[in-house]
Amino acid sequence: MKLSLTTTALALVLGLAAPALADIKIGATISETGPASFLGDPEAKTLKMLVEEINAAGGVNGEKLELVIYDDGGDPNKARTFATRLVEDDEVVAVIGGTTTGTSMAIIPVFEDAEVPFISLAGAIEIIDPVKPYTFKTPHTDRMACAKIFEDMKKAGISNIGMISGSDGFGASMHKQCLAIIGDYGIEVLADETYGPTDADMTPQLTNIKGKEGIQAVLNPGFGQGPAIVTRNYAQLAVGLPLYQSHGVASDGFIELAGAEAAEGVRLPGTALLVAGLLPESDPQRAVVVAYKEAYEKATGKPVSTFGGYAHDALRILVDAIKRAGSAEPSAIRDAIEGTSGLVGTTGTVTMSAEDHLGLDLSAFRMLQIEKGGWKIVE
Amino acid sequence: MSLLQIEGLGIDFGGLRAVHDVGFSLKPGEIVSVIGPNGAGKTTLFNMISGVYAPARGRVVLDGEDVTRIPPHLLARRGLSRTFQNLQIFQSMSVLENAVAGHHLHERGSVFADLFSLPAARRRSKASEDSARTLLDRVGLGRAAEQEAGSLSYGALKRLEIARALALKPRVLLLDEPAAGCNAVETEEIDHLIAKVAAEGVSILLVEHDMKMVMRISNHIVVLDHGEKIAEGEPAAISRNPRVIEAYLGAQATEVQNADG
Amino acid sequence: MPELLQFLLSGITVGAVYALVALGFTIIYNASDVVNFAQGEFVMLGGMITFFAHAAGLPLPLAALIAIIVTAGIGVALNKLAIEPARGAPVVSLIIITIGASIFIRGATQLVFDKQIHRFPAFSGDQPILIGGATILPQSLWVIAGALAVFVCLWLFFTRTLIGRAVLATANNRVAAQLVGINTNYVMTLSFAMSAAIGALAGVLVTPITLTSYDVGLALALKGFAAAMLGGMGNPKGALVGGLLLGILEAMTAGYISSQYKDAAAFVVILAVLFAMPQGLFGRKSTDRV
Amino acid sequence: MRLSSKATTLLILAAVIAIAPVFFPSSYYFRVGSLIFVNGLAVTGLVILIGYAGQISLGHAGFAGIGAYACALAPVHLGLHPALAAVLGALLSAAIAFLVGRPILRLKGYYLAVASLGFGILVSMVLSNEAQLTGGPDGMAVPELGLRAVLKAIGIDLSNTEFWYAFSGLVLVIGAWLALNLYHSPTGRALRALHGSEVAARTVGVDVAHYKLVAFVISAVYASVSGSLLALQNKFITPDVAGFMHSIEMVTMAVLGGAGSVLGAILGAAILTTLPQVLTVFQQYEQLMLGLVMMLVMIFMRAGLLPSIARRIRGRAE
Repeated sequence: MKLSLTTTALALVLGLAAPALADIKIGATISETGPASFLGDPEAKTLKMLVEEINAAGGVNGEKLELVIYDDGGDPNKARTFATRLVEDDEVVAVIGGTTTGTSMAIIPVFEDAEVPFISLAGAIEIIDPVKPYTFKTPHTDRMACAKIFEDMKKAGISNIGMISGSDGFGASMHKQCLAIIGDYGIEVLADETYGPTDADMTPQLTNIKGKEGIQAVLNPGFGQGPAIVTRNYAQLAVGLPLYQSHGVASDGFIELAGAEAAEGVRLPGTALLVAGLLPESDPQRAVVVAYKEAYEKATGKPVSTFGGYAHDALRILVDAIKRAGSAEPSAIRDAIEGTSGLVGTTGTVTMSAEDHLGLDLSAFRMLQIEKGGWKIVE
Repeated sequence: MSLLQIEGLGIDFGGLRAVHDVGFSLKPGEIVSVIGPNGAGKTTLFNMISGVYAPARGRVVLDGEDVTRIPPHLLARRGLSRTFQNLQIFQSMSVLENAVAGHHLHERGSVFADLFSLPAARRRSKASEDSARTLLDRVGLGRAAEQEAGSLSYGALKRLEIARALALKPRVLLLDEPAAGCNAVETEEIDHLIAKVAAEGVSILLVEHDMKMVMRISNHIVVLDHGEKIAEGEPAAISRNPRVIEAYLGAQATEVQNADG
Repeated sequence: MPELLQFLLSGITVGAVYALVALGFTIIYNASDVVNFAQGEFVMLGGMITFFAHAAGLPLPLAALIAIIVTAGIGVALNKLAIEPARGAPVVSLIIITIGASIFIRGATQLVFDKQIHRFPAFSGDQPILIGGATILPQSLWVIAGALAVFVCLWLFFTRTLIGRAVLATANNRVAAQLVGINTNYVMTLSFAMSAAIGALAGVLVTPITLTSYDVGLALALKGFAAAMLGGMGNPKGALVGGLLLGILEAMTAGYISSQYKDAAAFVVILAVLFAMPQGLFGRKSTDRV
Repeated sequence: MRLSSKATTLLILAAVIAIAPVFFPSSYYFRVGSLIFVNGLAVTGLVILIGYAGQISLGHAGFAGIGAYACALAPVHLGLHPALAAVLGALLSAAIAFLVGRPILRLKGYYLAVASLGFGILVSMVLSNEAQLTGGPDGMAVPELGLRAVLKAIGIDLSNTEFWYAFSGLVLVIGAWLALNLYHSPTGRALRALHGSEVAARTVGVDVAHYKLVAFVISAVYASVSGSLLALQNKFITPDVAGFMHSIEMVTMAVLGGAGSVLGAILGAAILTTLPQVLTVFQQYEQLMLGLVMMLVMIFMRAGLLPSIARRIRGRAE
């Protein structure tokens, strides 16, 4: 009984994974469901949409792209299995994915061992620092988001802040990164609070922050519904200090969830994608972000988010590398990715090197402020 | 010298006196029966003596030692064992395993030996299995040893419980309606079995509805009604006692109110 | 002192959310001894269906009504298709069946609707109400009132109505209940419909505060379950007190001790209470019958 | 027949583990296989707790978490070899299970469920909150076990996935052997007796509280070793390993396959581990189908897949 069941299962897996030979096969393991689905869902949709688009336009180097995409549900163990599957069974030439830092860190060894290039979509700096030969990533590091925020605070003369961070991977990671560099800006954290990813009310934590003498601003690293509730509670308590959110909530959905009134005046570091329409004609990113935004919103009927943009950039980098390499050999692709130069994506202009597998600088971030339910660039 | 002594035992359920001030004693090898109408508190009395319920009042003395409110597994070590009115068979085990399980106190040992199936553990298992087979033969279930316990008839299960209780090699054995659901032949077999066990020096406390059987094998009878002892004595005297007769005749009218004991 | 009051108000708000979920558990448990782990999905459905009906242009009250009716229907279907055929199964099987149902409902919701987070407007605006230096949102009052109303209705239902007593009788002894002429199948169906409706109502009330998405059910179910066990499963009073207690405990821990360990504090207290009172605060005492 | 059932089970298990690789088209299948064995080990522990002793735990992933993080932390902070770290984790799990088990196991049914659930949540909360030590929700790296290099030195050269397939398969067979020994031993009989009727078990002298605790501690060690294997194999670990969903997953595997039988529970682990891999083509419907499978099996095959099927086959034969 056991044997026949297992073989049936194997046959199923085998039959469905039969490779089509002439195509360039790329893989992805994304958290389409689970606690990070808020990030993973737009990423998966973007990849599927862009691959279709590229194939409709004739493919890459005359060959069609084939995308093998798995949903790891945000579980690092599952991600590891899918990574092994992509490399060993599907025999893809490159992989995009790892929606969260946890899943990315869990699968990096698989790609390094198999010598297959991997572009992560997660934030933590550990992914590319120290540099690993086959591992790249597209989003700014959390550390850069912190730096952007602290720069803005410093400009406004803020030196004492309160922090309220989500206890999920995103919030905890950014919290750690921010604390690591905060000293460089002469800023001090006087109150350091957290909340759970499914909490319904953060007024106790905010009350403590409000009650602390000397705090001039509040920073909230987090994603999902948490920051929206924080923002609403912030307004409810009339804290009255500047509120900084992270790039984790950089989407129109956030304003809707928090309510335009409560979100008024909130600042956060975002990518050009959010303010596509506000960019000057001369901005090099304008054409790219407007095109992606229009295509995505047409294809899915949902507003774009920063996270979909990460996937967009990863695929663009990969396709660009395959074109330049003129080959779909994993090692050739790896070398070409490392040689990426001046590629304009939604997060900024990417120029990689042997020492830098991210290729972005702080200028890629734009400090945004919410005004009357919309975004404004403050610079 | 009495082996088991019950003194002024009582318990209340939700303010109702279920059993009140019941006392009597058992000598080694003696068969004492507790009788009374449904709801008289017989099973409750058993549950208190065997440590399943903690009595509110009174004492249970086993071989000169106060064992009131001592949990059942410690009473088992002191040589007290019982069967149940509503069968408490280990359903997912075989008949043999049920009887072997009764040897727990003799076969228990180091968990490590059991995990690694060391010779010591196998020896212990083997010894209790041999003994269990003898006991099953004794209660007439020798041939059913490998069957699933759940597949036996009601009467056979009653005998299996007796075999399991005997496996402890008890000094005092409490039997709660051992002949219920048995046909005449089976009842007679149980009858003989009880007499033989008693003859080996085990004291037996019996709850039974089959009056013929009670009168035949008891040395001594205790009568309960509404949770209180109304009479006590030799079988012949009890059968003539007017209070007992009245309790039994009146029982039909009151039975409905006292749905359970 | 305003801090204490603020913590208290926060605790009561969150506690009322837990209490509403916990109350939903009690009816099904009373009728069938089943703890329905899909209860959180009813809350989620209440919020999601209301949002999408509202977004489609229906007025909020109508959207909420539709959500409650549809969810009640799903509750009935759950009973007919999954719980009734499994009657008599052991506790662990029932846990897995209802968790299976909750995964199923979540999977279906994500297909029918989407994976985004949603919110619809609060019933009476977002202007905070000031109480002695602390603030509370009008929607919190709606949630608290909802929890109290459901509690009172349930209490009246179980003590004053024939059908409510029939539910309790069914829980006590199914065969006896059948013998005295209670249609136990009908009682079960009704219990699931009511539990689902209460869950959906909870979803409608809390969504403006907690927001909703296809996967909020599990967390709500866990907290509601914990609250119900803290109070003593099956007792509406236990659900209400357990929920409020849990919420206040979390808020006080977050306020005075550590926001990191507020959930931990809640579970430590639950464990401590269960060790001292194995049936929860107001649970029925049970005696082994042999 | 009854006595040889232990040998039969072990033989079937060992044969499947040894022969299956012949049919593997790529080394990815070794990875899935080793995951089945790791899950199967934890689930075998639950067979002792749920199947033998009839107690529920919705928090056993907590012990898997302890075993996993022991392998990540002890080599770094105590300088222990990863293998010794796994042993330390198992001892620690046993000690914690012993302390926590006594009060928890006094509870019954749903109350036991919520208390064990609370315990599991506490463990995962500590693992994700103590970020300085554990790396927080993003997880931390785990050192190499090093056994593969030793094998290579003596001439057995296995790839990483092959090694973990063989190694966790071996551990699973040993785990199954111990569990089967226990089944037919005095301790196993005491556990099954208290499962069948607690009051009857007491009256034959079984110290019910003690034996429940024995089952709890043993199953905790199984879960801990399973967590250690997972951590050493993945060389990276996050608090998810201790999460509520992992606890539920473990119980579901055991009960789905048949909590009363070691082979059944391992079959359950095999099905639930491969299911997400098979369902990748119906990605959108994965949750839908998983929920459906859980409900259908529990409704129509209450004893679990393997025992129900075995009964049906036996019924036809007679």
